[in-house]
Amino acid sequence: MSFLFGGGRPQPSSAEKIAAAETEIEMVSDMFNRLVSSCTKKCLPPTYAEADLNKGESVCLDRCVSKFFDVNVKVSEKMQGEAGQRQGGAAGGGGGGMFGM
Amino acid sequence: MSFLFGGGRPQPSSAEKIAAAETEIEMVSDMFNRLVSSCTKKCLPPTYAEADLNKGESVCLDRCVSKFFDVNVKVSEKMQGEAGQRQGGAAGGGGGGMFGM
Amino acid sequence: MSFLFGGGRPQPSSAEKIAAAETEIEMVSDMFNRLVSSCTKKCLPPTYAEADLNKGESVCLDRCVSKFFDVNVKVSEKMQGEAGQRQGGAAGGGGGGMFGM
Amino acid sequence: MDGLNASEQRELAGRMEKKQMKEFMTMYSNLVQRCFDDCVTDFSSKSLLSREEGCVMRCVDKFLKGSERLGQRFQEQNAAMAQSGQLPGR
Amino acid sequence: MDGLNASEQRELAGRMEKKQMKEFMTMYSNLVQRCFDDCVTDFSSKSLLSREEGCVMRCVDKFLKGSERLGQRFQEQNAAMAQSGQLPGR
Amino acid sequence: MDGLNASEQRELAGRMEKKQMKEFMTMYSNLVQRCFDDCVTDFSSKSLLSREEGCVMRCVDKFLKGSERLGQRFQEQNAAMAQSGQLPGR
Repeated sequence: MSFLFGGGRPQPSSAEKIAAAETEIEMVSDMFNRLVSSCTKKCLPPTYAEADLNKGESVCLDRCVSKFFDVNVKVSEKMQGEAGQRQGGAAGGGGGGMFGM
Repeated sequence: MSFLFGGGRPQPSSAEKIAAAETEIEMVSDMFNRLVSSCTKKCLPPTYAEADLNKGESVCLDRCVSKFFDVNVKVSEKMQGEAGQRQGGAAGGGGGGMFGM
Repeated sequence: MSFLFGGGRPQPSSAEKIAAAETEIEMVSDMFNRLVSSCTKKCLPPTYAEADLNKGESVCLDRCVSKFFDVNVKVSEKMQGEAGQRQGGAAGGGGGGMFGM
Repeated sequence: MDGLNASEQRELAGRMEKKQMKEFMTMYSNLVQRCFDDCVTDFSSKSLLSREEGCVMRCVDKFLKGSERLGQRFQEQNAAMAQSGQLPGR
Repeated sequence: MDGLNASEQRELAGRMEKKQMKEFMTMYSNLVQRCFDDCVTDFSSKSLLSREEGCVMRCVDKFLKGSERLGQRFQEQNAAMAQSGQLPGR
Repeated sequence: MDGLNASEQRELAGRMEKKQMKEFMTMYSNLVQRCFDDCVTDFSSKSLLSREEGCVMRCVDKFLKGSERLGQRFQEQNAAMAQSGQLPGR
């Protein structure tokens, strides 16, 4: 998820670097928790007839991770694109509103 | 949401004032996040046939904010009323139990 | 929930003891919040025809707490058993994956 | 918590006060969201309908009473479990 | 917040910056999870189907526009409530 | 994370330890709540029915195995993405 922290600031201090690494780890960890929540809901039926993952469930989980990453990339690209567009001048109709809170 | 912090304490220190302001901002921010979650679920159907908000969705969102505030006010008044009643002596049957944890 | 903090470390410092107590309180508080969320969903129908808890709802809430604790104990025993097994050598097929994050 | 001396307990109590404030806030927000979600379903008007308002009031009452009851049972069970030593603590 | 002097406001602003970063992260993660949950339902393939991708793009757009609109209304209401003094503040 | 020197990495590791403890707690609580919600639906008795207990045990097993599998895939994908440089990192 490190792509979210666009670069360019000169020479961060120790405290800043540690804080940035901490934020990155929190972000990855939060994403993983959400992925677990979403993918177990989508792939593991809540009846729990057996303790083991069966073939179908295992394959579903693998694909779920793959698609979750795809969505993450798409959303990230879209938001960076819009941020760029806005900085460039032609502020699009949507977006941004929630960050100004 | 500042109405939740009933006044009357004399001369808070700098640290206390900053902490109170911080708590208030967190509270407002938490409320906004919940409002976004509830109102988008109530007003935006999960099919996403089009990227723009249509007229019906926009109006629904506006009314949703208005009703969310109404509920907030009602709940706040009710809880302040009960807190007052309890202090006054005639402790009502319910409430309070969850705060003593 | 103190059973989760298996003992054996020698002479913790003041700061460590306070941190451990803090963690324990947070854990109990988190558990209680989840119990409230689950049990009110299972026992209080969302129509709110009356303001008071009726007999059926009250009994349901009492049993819900009891069963929630039972599940907590079962899950805790199971995970301690597996942790022991793994340390003992014969690492079972599952578990553990989520803690290495 | 019983392994702490008086000064440690004071330190802990100080930290807990802030957390309790936050805990209360979370409970309050949960209550607002829960009763809003369950009671407000009509967006053909801008203001609360009287039946929605009635539902919200009963919802708050019922939820507070339910939480209080759950809190009592929770503490009883917690105390019983600690005493029985069924699950070895520290 | 208006009871703070300049130095206190600076201190608060510093703390808020970190929180805003976190707030943004939470919003971003919510967006990813929400659009994933609503749009991706087929696990017979490893990659996003084009209809799923289209759905995700529209979902992001709609959700951002919705959040922006909600943010505007929220601030208006908040300001109106503070002014009217309907609920006594500090 | 690779921009940190040894002392910075130690500092970070210390902070991470506390977070990992919390992370584990959250996972544990999620597991309890999830399996409770899915398996316990009968409140005509005070104690767990044997079918509910069986369901809880299988639920825990399945959920842990599922989380482990998800964790492996997640790390693989994360590593692949960092390497490919598809998305410019630091």
